[in-house]
Amino acid sequence: MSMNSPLVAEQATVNVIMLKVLAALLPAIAVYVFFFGPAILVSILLASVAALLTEAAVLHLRRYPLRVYLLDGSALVTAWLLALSIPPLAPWWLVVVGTVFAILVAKHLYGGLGNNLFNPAMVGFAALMISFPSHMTHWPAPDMLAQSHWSFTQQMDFMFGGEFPAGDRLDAITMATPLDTLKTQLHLDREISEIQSGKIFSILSGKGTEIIALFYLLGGLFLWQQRIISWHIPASFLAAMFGTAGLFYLFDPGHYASPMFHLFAGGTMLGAFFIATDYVTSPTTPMGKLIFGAGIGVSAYVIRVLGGYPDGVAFAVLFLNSAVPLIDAYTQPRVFGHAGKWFKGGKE
Amino acid sequence: MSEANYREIIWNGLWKNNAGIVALLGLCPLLAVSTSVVNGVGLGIATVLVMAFSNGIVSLARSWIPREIRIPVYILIIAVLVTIIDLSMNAFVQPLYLVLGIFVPLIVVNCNVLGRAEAFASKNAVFPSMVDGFMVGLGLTLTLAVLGGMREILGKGTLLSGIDLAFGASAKSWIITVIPDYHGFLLAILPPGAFIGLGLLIAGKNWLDQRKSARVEPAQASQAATAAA
Amino acid sequence: MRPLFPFHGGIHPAEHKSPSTQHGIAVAPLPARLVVTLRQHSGSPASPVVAVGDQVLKGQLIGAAEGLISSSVHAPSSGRVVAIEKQPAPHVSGLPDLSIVLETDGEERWVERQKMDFCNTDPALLRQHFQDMGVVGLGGAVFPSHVKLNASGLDTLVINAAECEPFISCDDMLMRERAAEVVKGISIAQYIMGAREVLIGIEDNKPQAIAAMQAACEETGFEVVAVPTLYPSGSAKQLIKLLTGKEVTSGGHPTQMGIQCFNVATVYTMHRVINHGEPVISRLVTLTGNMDEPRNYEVLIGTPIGDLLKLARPKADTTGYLMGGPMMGVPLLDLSVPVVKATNCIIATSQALFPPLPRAMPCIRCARCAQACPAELQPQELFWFSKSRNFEKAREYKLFDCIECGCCNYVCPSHIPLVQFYRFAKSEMLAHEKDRKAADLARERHEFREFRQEREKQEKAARHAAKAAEMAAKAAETTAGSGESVAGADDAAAAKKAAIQAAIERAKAKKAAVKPQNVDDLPAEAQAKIDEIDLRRAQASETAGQRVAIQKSDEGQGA
Amino acid sequence: MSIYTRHSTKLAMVLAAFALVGTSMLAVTFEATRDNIAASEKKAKLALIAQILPPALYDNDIIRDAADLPAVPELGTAEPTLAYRALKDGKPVAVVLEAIAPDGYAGKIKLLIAIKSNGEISGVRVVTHKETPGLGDYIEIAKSNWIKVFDGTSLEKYPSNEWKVKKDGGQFDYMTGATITPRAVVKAVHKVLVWYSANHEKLFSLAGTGATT
Amino acid sequence: MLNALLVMIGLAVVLGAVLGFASLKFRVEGNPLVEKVDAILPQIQCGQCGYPGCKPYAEAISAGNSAINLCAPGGEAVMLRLADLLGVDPQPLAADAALPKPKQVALIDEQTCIGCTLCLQACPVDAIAGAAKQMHTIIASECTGCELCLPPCPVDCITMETVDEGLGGWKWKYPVYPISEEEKDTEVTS
Repeated sequence: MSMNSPLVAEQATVNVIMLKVLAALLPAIAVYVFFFGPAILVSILLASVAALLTEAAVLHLRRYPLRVYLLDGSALVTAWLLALSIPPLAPWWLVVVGTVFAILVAKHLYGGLGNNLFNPAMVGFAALMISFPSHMTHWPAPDMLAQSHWSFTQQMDFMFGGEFPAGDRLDAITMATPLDTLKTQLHLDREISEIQSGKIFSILSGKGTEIIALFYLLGGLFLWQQRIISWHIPASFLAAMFGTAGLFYLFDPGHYASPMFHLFAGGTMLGAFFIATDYVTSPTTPMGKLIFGAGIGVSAYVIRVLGGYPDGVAFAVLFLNSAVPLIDAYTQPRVFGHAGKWFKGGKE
Repeated sequence: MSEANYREIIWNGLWKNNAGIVALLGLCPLLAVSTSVVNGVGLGIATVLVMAFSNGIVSLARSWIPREIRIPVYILIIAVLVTIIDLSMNAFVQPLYLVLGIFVPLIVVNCNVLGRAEAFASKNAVFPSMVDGFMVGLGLTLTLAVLGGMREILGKGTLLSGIDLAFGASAKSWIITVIPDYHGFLLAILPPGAFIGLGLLIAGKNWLDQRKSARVEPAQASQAATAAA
Repeated sequence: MRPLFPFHGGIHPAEHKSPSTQHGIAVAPLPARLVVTLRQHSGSPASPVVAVGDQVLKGQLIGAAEGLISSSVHAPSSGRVVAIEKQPAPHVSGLPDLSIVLETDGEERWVERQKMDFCNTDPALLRQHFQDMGVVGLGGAVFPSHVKLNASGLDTLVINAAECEPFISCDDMLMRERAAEVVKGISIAQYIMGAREVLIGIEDNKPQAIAAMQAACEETGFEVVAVPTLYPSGSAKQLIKLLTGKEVTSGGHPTQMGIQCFNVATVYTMHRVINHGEPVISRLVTLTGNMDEPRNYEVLIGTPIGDLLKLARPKADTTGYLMGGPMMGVPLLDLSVPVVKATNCIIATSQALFPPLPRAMPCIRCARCAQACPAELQPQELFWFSKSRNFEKAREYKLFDCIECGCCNYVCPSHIPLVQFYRFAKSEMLAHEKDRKAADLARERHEFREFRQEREKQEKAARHAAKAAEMAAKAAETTAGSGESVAGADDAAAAKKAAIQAAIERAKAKKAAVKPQNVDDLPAEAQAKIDEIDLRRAQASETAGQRVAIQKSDEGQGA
Repeated sequence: MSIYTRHSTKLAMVLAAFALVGTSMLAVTFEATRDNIAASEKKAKLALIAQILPPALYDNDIIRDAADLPAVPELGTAEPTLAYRALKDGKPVAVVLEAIAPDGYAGKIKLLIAIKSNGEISGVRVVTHKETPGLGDYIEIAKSNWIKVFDGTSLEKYPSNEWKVKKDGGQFDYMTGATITPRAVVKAVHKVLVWYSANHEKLFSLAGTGATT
Repeated sequence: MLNALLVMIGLAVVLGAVLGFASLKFRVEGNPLVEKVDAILPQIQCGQCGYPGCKPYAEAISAGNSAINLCAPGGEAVMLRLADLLGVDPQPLAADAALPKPKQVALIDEQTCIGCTLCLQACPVDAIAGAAKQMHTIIASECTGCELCLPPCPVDCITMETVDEGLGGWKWKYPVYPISEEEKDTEVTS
């Protein structure tokens, strides 16, 4: 061991940070189970196992010490975020393929922990969304709205064997998400107010989903209080999305949903507090974080409203991920003892 | 030109300086067309023809081409060849022509073709130049075939799909279903799959090369040790 | 209450200061052997002015300052010089350094001490006196104080008594027990620099020192400011920011803003020098950590640390020793190294006090280091560039503004040895710089040589032509001797002559075998000659450069 | 003659020589392949039509007998298109129309629809579209047989309010999660049928263009 | 068809003429690459590469006339930087040149020196002071350690001394801390 100073340090470690992130997700997961049933727990478990196995295999190949790196918790965070982003009743292989892709391609092919340019969970999500779009749009209806109720065994039969209960069909338990509904109904020349009177909509966004979003928000505030994340990215993300949505809403409330709806619909809250704030794939400078968050907010809204997919958070995050080195380079803060703002290449 | 040199030309074209995974020139058709083996090989063969003949003609004409206008002349030669192949494909294998679509004319600006004309054909005799063009093109074709195969298996679970476009409806039975009841991993077929696949191919080649040199080095070291002893 | 201007970042490591402040300052006994390193300060080392075997008195000059950035060293006690040789030194490299070894006679006979009436002395003389008396910054950087004192009409004199590093308490004890003398030292510094305002910054975890200093400062107009306990508030730039709100410009000096900063122990030595005529031959050292009797001692410079440690009795489970604090200290690999002017604290380490750090992990870019950095750098970027040896980038991201305080290291959840990387990168860059300068010099000199040879060739050709014409004109008259009259004038001819001479010399040398010549040439004379030649070369090189430039511009127009 | 002129002239001549030879070669090839290309293009078009209208049903040169159709809002076309008229023994048996469904998920969907003279659909094919891969692209025959749901349907078979996907209470199947695309196609096909029933007389009275492309 | 032919030939004539003019008008003299190569070379001016100095070697490399592995004092580091600059494959150095030498300076034994000035003429950087029949001295700070002064000395009074830079020349080592076995491998090779 080197005796060179400094010899003292805080005992905080990477895995403590990761465990706190997981802990912050727990309340939202509990609410998720309350509204959509326990299938999500199976998804999370499946993703966790797949992530750890893939991680272990790659670590072994790269001759990393297994114990330290498996316990760092980063693979679990990726697995949980991915599982929470895909429909809970998705077939088992979908979860596994997405997780393996996330860990193998997005994380380790880029160099492993700390070196990946893109958020692994979102890369996994994007790969699934592009490859299996129909599976990725089968979202279950909240319990109170579903036409029929499947028992847990029936759900498992479906997840692992693709079998429906006799005489039932997928439509009976799934329905479009609020964002998807909004998008498809707008195609039918309906007004927002008319669409939002539909049974899936509630005060803020969708029934059930808005409560989950609220708990993501609370979990995020916990992380902020714990100094795991700074306020910059979530605040600028939400503000930018609110602002953009508000602008469109003011311009034409008949065809653009209210800004509050956008804040609580889809992946906004999960994205703002848990995904965009991923250390490795976000800028490190305060100004960079603000630009990054705002960029995601605006592009997520634009993709949502004008793009080909119902939600845009994942693609917006990936898009801005690619800009992180650039953002970091151009937002270097002033250094002690140097005059004025310092940007890259500026020779003062 | 000795035999050893031909061996070098062949080795260079097929492996050491493979156009697709080492030189990384002309990626546009490489990535866009390699969605299946048949597509990849189709464009590959067209490139082989263009490269062999363009190299041959450039070599033949090299003493008459002033340095200053060599690039326009090479491009002219390549463009003529490509257009001839484009028209012929349209006339005789139209279904394949429809699939390869705009990529055939793109061979004109494929840097590999111009690159070999400049780097090799302008300095060497006709026959070696043709061999070089042929081998570099073949190397590209191999890359396209392997990449196409990878993407096809992963994306569709089949091999040789679309072979009927080139050989008529009876060739449909040649299509191999590698994975039955496959859901289709669409990502592999779409452009990102091409980039990931190409990255894996490059990694694979580097790995093979490293393993080879790692095996050679200890052997040399032990030789030196025995010589010293 | 004076408003404070907090600096960015900073950390709160556990203090561990109380064990060593339980008892007052004790005087360490005289050791049998003293090892006085000639490199006690930053800058060039002192050169010895005594010879082996000399008897020296306590306080006698034994090493004289070499150049401006240098300082003198003195015999800490009376005795005999037994060796001038390389001895182990308390440096992180573990490399030995040139030192003077004294055998003490136990008599402590002082050299004649001269007190000074500083109020009636020219500050320039006082500064010179401080250099001769070996006054250097005792906070750790050991920068020669006379250089820092070279300013006048200062707005603010900051006295650094923050002592922010954990474990260390020597400044604390100095202020508790010798506050009045410290204040006298401050007055001297104030006088020399003409400071209008004096601020004494002390961290608020030293209430007794604050009280003692406040009492001593009454009626002096000096202000004692309690600053919040936050590492590294004892760093000069950070303390100046904290007290005055002004940032010392990167690469600049605080005096440019009318501020100067001295460590409290340094001003105390100024008092000893002026009012007692004593050079810097001792200092306070904290012995603490894993020891039975941690305490502060007044220790003679040169005392072997091994001897000193016996006083505080390290515990059996001690794993090692550290000179300085745990954040910036230097590990001691060899206990025979002596106390130097920079030695403020010796810490005995143990598993309990310094638990081994968790295994290092890859950087996850959490930027906690950036939040902790008092220099407002982006340590994660600097780490990345240093690790990949991308030194140009590291420079661009202001690596040289890093003060190596270790805050980034302290907060890093991946436990990466960040500071090590910065030290590595800095020393590589400085070495590169040195190599590059040497290469530039060599290139320049080579090019000039070629230019000179070319010129000589042309001149020779011109001369031959002229001579031929001359000879054609005056056919019979001049046959011999004319060449010499022309040649006497310029270099080229001298070179030719030298070549001829060389041939003659060679022949002589053969005859005389290898009988030495030129033995009566004195080194001093030779040196003077070399200097003269150098000067001529430099001038010639300059004119040559101009000539080349003119030539180039001519070519440019011609093309 | 300056060095510039001499040098430029030389290069210009060399380049022109190469251009002359190259262009001549191209001209020869073009002439040699012209007929073959035209034939294979016609073959391709016929093959496409054959998918939705069995060749046995007609005996005329359907490509030559195509009629120019101006832009028709009901067909969703904004440019003139061709209507291919199939005749057997000189009597109209069917017509092949180009139509555009404007409201696909990701823009316009171009369709080819064959309608027999009794108003019954012989077949529909999607020519081009930009629907999401894997989601809306099951309207392509290469991906799914879905498009064949229209075979044999007519205005008589389903009343107007049942020309919808099942989700909207109509007769047509769809894939869960992707309703916009089939909805657009069904709507477009229905509009074509309505327009055809009003205009089929006129269609056959239009002059043929004799176009081969 | 004739139109196509005429257009092509017309274009060819115009473009050919323009290129012919431009190739004469914008001909570039000199080579900025030489400066870059020269900046990498260590400027010892020892001539071990077979060229009379660093600059001539730089010119030869830039022109593609010389291998990049000839600089013995620069060793592998210089070769690798040259390979990087020129985009060519690294070439192994001769076995004896691969080992880096410690920094040396020449030292004249002033007792033996006869003042013949032969070493003055050999020194590529004018680092030897002295005149005929006078004792010569090496200006250590300017000596590059090229050893060119050794052969001409008739009395062999010049020796090479290794410079002990002591603490002044000490450098911090590259920090090694374990991340993985893989990283260790790459560290060793790089």
